[in-house]
Amino acid sequence: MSASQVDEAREAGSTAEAEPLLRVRGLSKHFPVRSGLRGRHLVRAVDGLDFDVRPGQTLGLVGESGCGKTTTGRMLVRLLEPTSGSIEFDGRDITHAGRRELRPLRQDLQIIFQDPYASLNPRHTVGRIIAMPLQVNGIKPPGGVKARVRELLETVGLNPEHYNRYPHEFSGGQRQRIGIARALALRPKLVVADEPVSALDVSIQAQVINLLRDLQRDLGLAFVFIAHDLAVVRHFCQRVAVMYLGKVVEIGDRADIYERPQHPYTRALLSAIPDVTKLGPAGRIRLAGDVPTPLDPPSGCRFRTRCWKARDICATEEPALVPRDGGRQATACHFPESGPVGAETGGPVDVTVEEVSK
Amino acid sequence: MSLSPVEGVALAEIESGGDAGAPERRDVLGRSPGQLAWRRLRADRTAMVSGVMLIVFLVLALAAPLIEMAYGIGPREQFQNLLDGFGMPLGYAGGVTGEHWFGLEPGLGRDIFIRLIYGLRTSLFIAFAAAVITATIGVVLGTLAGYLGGWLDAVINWITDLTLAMPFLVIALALTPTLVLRFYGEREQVSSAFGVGVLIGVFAIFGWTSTARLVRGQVIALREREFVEAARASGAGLGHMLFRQLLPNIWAPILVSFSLAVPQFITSEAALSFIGVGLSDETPSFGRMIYRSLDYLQTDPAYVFFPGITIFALVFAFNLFGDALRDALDPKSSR
Amino acid sequence: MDRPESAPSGQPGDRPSVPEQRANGDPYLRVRDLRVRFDTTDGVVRAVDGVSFAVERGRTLGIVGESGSGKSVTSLAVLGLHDARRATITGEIFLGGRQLVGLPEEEVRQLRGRDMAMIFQDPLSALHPYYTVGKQIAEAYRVHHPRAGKREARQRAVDMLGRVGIPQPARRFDQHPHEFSGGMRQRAMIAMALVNDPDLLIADEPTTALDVTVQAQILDLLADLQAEFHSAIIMITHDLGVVSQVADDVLVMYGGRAVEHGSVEQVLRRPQHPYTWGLLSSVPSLHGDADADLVPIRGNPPSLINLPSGCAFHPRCRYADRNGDRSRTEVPALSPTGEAGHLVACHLAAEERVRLYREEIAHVGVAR
Amino acid sequence: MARFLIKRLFSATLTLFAVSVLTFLMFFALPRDPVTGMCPKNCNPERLERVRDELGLNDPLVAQYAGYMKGIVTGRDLGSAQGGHCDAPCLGWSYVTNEAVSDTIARVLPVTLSIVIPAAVLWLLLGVGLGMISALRRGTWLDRLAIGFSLTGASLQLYFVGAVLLIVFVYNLRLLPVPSYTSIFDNPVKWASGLVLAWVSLAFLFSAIYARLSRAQMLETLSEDFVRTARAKGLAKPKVYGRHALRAAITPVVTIAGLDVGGALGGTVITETTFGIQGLGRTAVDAVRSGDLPTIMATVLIAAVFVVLANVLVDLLYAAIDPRVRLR
Repeated sequence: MSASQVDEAREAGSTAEAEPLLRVRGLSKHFPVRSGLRGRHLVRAVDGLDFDVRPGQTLGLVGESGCGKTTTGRMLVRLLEPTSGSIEFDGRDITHAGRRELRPLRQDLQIIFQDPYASLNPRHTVGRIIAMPLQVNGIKPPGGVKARVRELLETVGLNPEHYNRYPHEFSGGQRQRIGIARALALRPKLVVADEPVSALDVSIQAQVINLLRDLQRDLGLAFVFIAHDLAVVRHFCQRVAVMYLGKVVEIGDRADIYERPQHPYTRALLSAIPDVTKLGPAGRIRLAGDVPTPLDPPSGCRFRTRCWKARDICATEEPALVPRDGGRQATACHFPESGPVGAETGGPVDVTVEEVSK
Repeated sequence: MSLSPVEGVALAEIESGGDAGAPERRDVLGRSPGQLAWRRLRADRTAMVSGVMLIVFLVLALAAPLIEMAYGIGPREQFQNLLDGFGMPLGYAGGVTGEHWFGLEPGLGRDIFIRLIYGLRTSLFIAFAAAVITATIGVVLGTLAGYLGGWLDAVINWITDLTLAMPFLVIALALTPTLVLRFYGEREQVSSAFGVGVLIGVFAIFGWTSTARLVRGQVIALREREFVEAARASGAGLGHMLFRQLLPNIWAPILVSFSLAVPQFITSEAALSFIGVGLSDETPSFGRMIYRSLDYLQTDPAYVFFPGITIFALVFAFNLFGDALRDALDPKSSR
Repeated sequence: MDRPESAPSGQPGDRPSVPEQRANGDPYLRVRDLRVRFDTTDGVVRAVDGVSFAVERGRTLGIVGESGSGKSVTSLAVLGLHDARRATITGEIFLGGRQLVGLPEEEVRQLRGRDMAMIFQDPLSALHPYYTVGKQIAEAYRVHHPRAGKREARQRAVDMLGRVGIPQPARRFDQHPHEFSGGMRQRAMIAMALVNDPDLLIADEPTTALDVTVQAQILDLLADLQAEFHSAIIMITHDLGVVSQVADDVLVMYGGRAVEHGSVEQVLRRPQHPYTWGLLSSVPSLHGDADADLVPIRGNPPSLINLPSGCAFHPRCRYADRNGDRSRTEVPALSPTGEAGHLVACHLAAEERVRLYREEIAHVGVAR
Repeated sequence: MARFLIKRLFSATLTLFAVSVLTFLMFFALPRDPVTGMCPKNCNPERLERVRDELGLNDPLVAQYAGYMKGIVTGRDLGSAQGGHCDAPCLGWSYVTNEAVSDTIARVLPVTLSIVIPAAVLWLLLGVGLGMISALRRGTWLDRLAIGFSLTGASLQLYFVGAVLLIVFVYNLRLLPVPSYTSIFDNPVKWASGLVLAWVSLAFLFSAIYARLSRAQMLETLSEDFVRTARAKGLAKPKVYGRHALRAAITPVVTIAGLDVGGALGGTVITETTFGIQGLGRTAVDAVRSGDLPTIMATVLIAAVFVVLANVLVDLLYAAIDPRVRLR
C-alpha cells in the first residue's frame, strides 16, 4: 500500500471528502548529466512521488537541498517535463499536455517563486506584471484589467495606486506580495508556492505567511507549499510530506508529523531546528555529514548513510512508503520510530562522513 | 556606484533595506529603469559633452551639401594653381588659408576641409548602417540560439566560430573587387553607392558575431530567471516570451554594444580604404585620405594630420559616450 | 547617552560553563560608541551609529538584526576591513586592551587572523576557487608564523582539518573548495579561522547558507571548539533560534543602533523592546497553537540612507503614540532596565514595558 | 582531457575544412584569370589554354579542391612550369611570384611572428599592469590618467599612430632607420630597431584595450568574498592583490589575449602596410591584388589555423588556471 492508497482508504472512510484536485502518481524526474569519461549519468532528482492534494488543502513539501522539492514544484506547473509518472489535475491527466491543452488549466494552476527580486520583470510596471497571466490567456475580466489589478493589489495588502510603479521601487516583502497577486490573477484553484518566504527578513516572513493563510481561507485555495523550514510549514500546512534525495520518506497530517514522526529523518530534522523557546544547545539528534549527492545516492534506503538505526537490510532493500497503524501517516522506513521526538530508540550512531560524501 | 572589496557587503546591507519607507512619499507614477538610466546619463558630464560632440558631427555630416554651399568649394574641385611644381600645396601647413581651412591635397589639389565633411558623411552612414544590420542579425541569431538551444544553438555557435576564424581584412579585400566585377564590367565606372553597399554588406557578414554572443549569453541567463518562468507557467507563447519578457531586458547591453560598434565600423571602413579596397577615390572617406597621405609623410605631414585627428575625435567621442551609456544603464558596472 | 561601562553580564549561573571569566571579568573585546559612516552619492549613511558591547573569552555574543541593521558593518569594523577612504570609523574598539581605531593598518593586519578571525556566510565564495583548501589554511598559518616551514604549516593545516571533523584531512588538504560539500567547506573555513588560535572569532551568519541538519553540526562544532580554545565569539545572525542556542549575551540591532542588550535569558525571556517583541512573536515555532496567526511587525525594515527620525523603529511600533511626539523627535538612549546588564533603548517607561510584555506579548509568538 | 582534446581537435578540423572550402569557392569566383596575370602581353589564346590546362584550371572544381588538399597532406606533382614535385605541405605554386607558396610563407611568417610576439609581450605587460594599478588606485589621478590613456589608445588608428611615429622618429629625429625586417639570427640589433615602431604602435593600441579590460576585471575581483577572506587572514596587501586577486582577475584577460594573439599571427595587415614590412598580412593583400589564388588560399588557411589553435589553447589554459573547469 502506498501513500495514495492511504489517501484512497481515507476517502472511502469519509465520503464527505472531495475528489483530489491534484493526484500525483509515481512522479519522477531524471536529469542526464555528463560526468567524466564514463559518459552519461542520470540524476534521479525526483524518484517516484505519490501524493494527493484536495481542494482547499495545503500540502507542505519539506526537505533539505537536493531533495527534489523544487523540481517537483516545477513539474506540477509543467515548467519541467516529468520523466515518468502522472500528474492529474481536476480529473485530467496533464503529465505531458502541450501548451494548448494546458491553456484552460493554467487559470487553475499557478506558482509563486522564491526570489522576490528575480521573479518580477524589472522592465514592467506592477500593473503589467500582475495583468500578465490575463493578457497571455486573453482573458478580459468584467470591469476591465485595470480594475482587476487594483483589486488584486488590495487583496495582497498593497496600495492599488501603485499600479504604475516598477518592481525596484518596492521592498522584498512588497515584491513577494506582487508575485502573489500575479499568481492570483487567474483565480486559481491550486497554487504551488516555492519557498515563498525564505528570502525575506524575519519580520516580513510572518506578514507573508499570514497573507497566504488569509488567502487560503478566504479564497479556498489549495497549496503545495515547498519549504526547507519545518517551523514555517507547521504554520501553514495541514498535510506535510518530508522528502529526502528525491523520495518522500514520510507523509502525514500536521499533528502526526510534528508530534509523532516515525521516520528517523523527520525526527532529525525536527530536532535540528534551533528553538527560540529553549535556551542552550538544542535537541539530541545529530546527523553526521551532508546530504549525499543525488548523482550517486546510497543503495537501498537513501537515508541509511546518516541514520543511526541503519542495518544490513537498509543497504539492500529500499523501504516502501507504507502507512502505520492504519492511519493517515505513511513512512518509508524499515525501523520506524514511535512516540514523540526525543524518545528515539538507539542512540545516534557516528556515521563516518567519508562514507557519506562518496 | 562602485564598491570596494569590503564595502560591497556593507553597502549591500545598506541598500537591501532600500526604498522601504520612501514609496509612500513619492508620487504615484513610478520611474521605469529606462527613465532612471536617462536621468543618470543626464547627470553625467562626460556623457553630455561627448553626446554634444556626436550631435555636432552628425549635423555636420547631414548638412554637408549646405556646408558646401556656404564654404563655396566642392569635394571634387581641384586647385592645381595653388600647388607648386611638385604638386605640393603652396604656403604653410599644407596650404592652410582663409579659403582652404585645412589646406589642400598634394597632387590633386582638392580642398581637405570639404572632403573631410563628406568623408564624415560617408563614414557615419556606413557605420550606422552596418551597426544596425549587424545588431539585427546578432539579436535574431543570439536570441534563437539562446532561447531555443539544442542543435540550433550548436549550429549557430559553429557558424560564429567559423566567421571568427576567417581573416576579415583579407576576405573583405578579396570579396570587394569580386563583387564589383560581378556587377560591373572590367572598365566600367563603379557608382559610389555600390561601393558603399558592398562595404556595408561585408561588414554585415563579419560584424554580427559579438552581438550574437552577447545576446545569447544574456538570453541564457534570463531564460532561467523566475519572471520568465512565471510567464511560461501562465502559458505564454514564444512571441510573448521573446518580445515581452526577454527583449525588454536585454536592450540595454544591445544599446551599449551598438554604440561601441559604430566607432568600430568607422575604423574598419577607414582600415579597408587604407589597404586600398572599399571605396574608390571618388567617394570622399577618411581611410582613403590617410592612405593617400602616407605617400606624403615627409613632404606634407599636415595632410596626415587633419583626417587623422578628425577620425580620432569622432571615435573618441563615440567611445566616451558608449562608456557613459554603459554606466548609466548598468550603474553597478565597475568604474 | 548612557553607555554600558561594564560588560553586560548574564545572570549568575546563567551559563555555568564559563566560571573563571566571571571572576576576572575583563572583556577581551570592548567596543564603545562605535560609529561607521559611509559617504555615498545618495548622502551620508550611518551604518553603525553608536554601538557598544563587550565579549569575554569563552563567551558568545549574539548580534541579531535584519538586513540593513548594521550588524555586518559592525563586525567588519572590528576587523578593520573597511576601506579607510570610504568609511569613517569613530569610537573605541579595545582588543585585549589595545585600541584598534586609529591604529596603523599594518598593526591591525598583524592582529587579523592571529588575535581575531572571521568566518563568513557563504564558504564557497569566501574561499579562493583556484587554491587548494589546505594551501589556504596553511597560508593563514604562515602569515603569522613567518618562521614556520612549509611542512610545519601543512601539518598544522591537516591537524586543523581533522580537528573540525573533516575525515581524511591529509587527502582533503589537496582538494579545491568546489570538491567539498557545503558543510565541509564551512568546516574548512572554521579551520582556517582557528588555525592561529585566535582569542576572538567573529561568525557572520555562518549557517545561513547551510541545511538545517548541517547547521546543527556546525553550531555544535563551534561550541566544542570554544570550549577547547576558550575564545570569545561574536555570532551575527538574523535567526533568533541560533541565538538562543549558542549565545550568552545578545545585542539586538535596528537601523544601525543597538535597541536591546543583555543576557540571552533577559533578551529572549524578558524582552523589553517592542522590536524584540515583534521579532519573537513573528517567528514560526514548533510548539504552541499552529493555527494561531503569527504576529508580524508591520511595515518594512528601514533604509539606512533614509532612516526615520527619532526612534528608528517608531513607524513600525505599535506603542509609538504613547509618547506623543517623542518617538518621532528624540532618539531613545540605551538605558539600564531594572535588571543588571539589561539595556533597552525605548521611550516607554520601564514599568509600562514590563506590563505590556506580560499582558500583550507573552501569550503570543514564541512564548505561547 | 584526452577525450576533450580529440573532440576539440575534431571540431577544429571541421572549422578549418569549412574555411578552406569557403575560401576556395570565394576565390574561384574571383573573375580575374590567374593565367592572364602570368603572361601580360604576348600571349596567344592557344598558349593561354595550354597553361590553363597545365595548372588544372580546366578540371572540375571538386577535383581542383581535392588536388589542393592532397598536396597539403601528402605533397603532389605539379607541372614542370611549377617547379615539378612539391613536398607536403604543398600549398601550390604561385604564378605571380614564380615560387612555391610554401617558400613564400616560410619567408614571411617569421616577419609576422617577429612583429606580433614582442608586441604581444609588450602590450600584455603594459596593459595588464596599467589596468591593475588603476584598479588598485581607483579614483586617484593615477587612475584617471590610465583611463585617459586607454580611452585615447582605443580611439586611435594604427596607421595614424604609425604615421606620427614615422614622422617623428624616422624622418625628423632620424633616431631610427626606416622600418624593415632583418632576421633576429642575422643581426638582433637591426631586427629590433627595424621593428620597434611596429611593436610600439601595436602595443600602444592593444594595451589600451587590455588596461580597460583588466581594470574592470580587477575591480570585480576585488569585490569578491575571497579577497575579503584573504584580508581577514591578515595577509598584507601585496599578497592579497598579487596572489589572490590577480590570479582570478587575469583569467579572462588570458582568454582574450590568446584569441587576439592568434588573430594577429594570421597577419597584421595594417601594421605591415603602414610600416612597409612584408609579412603574412601584406603578402595576403598583395596576393589578393594580383589574383594569386594559391597564395591567398595559403594565407587565409594559415590565419584560420592560428585562430582555431588559439581557441583550443585558450581552453586548455583556462582549465590549467581554474581547477573548477573540467575538460570534457
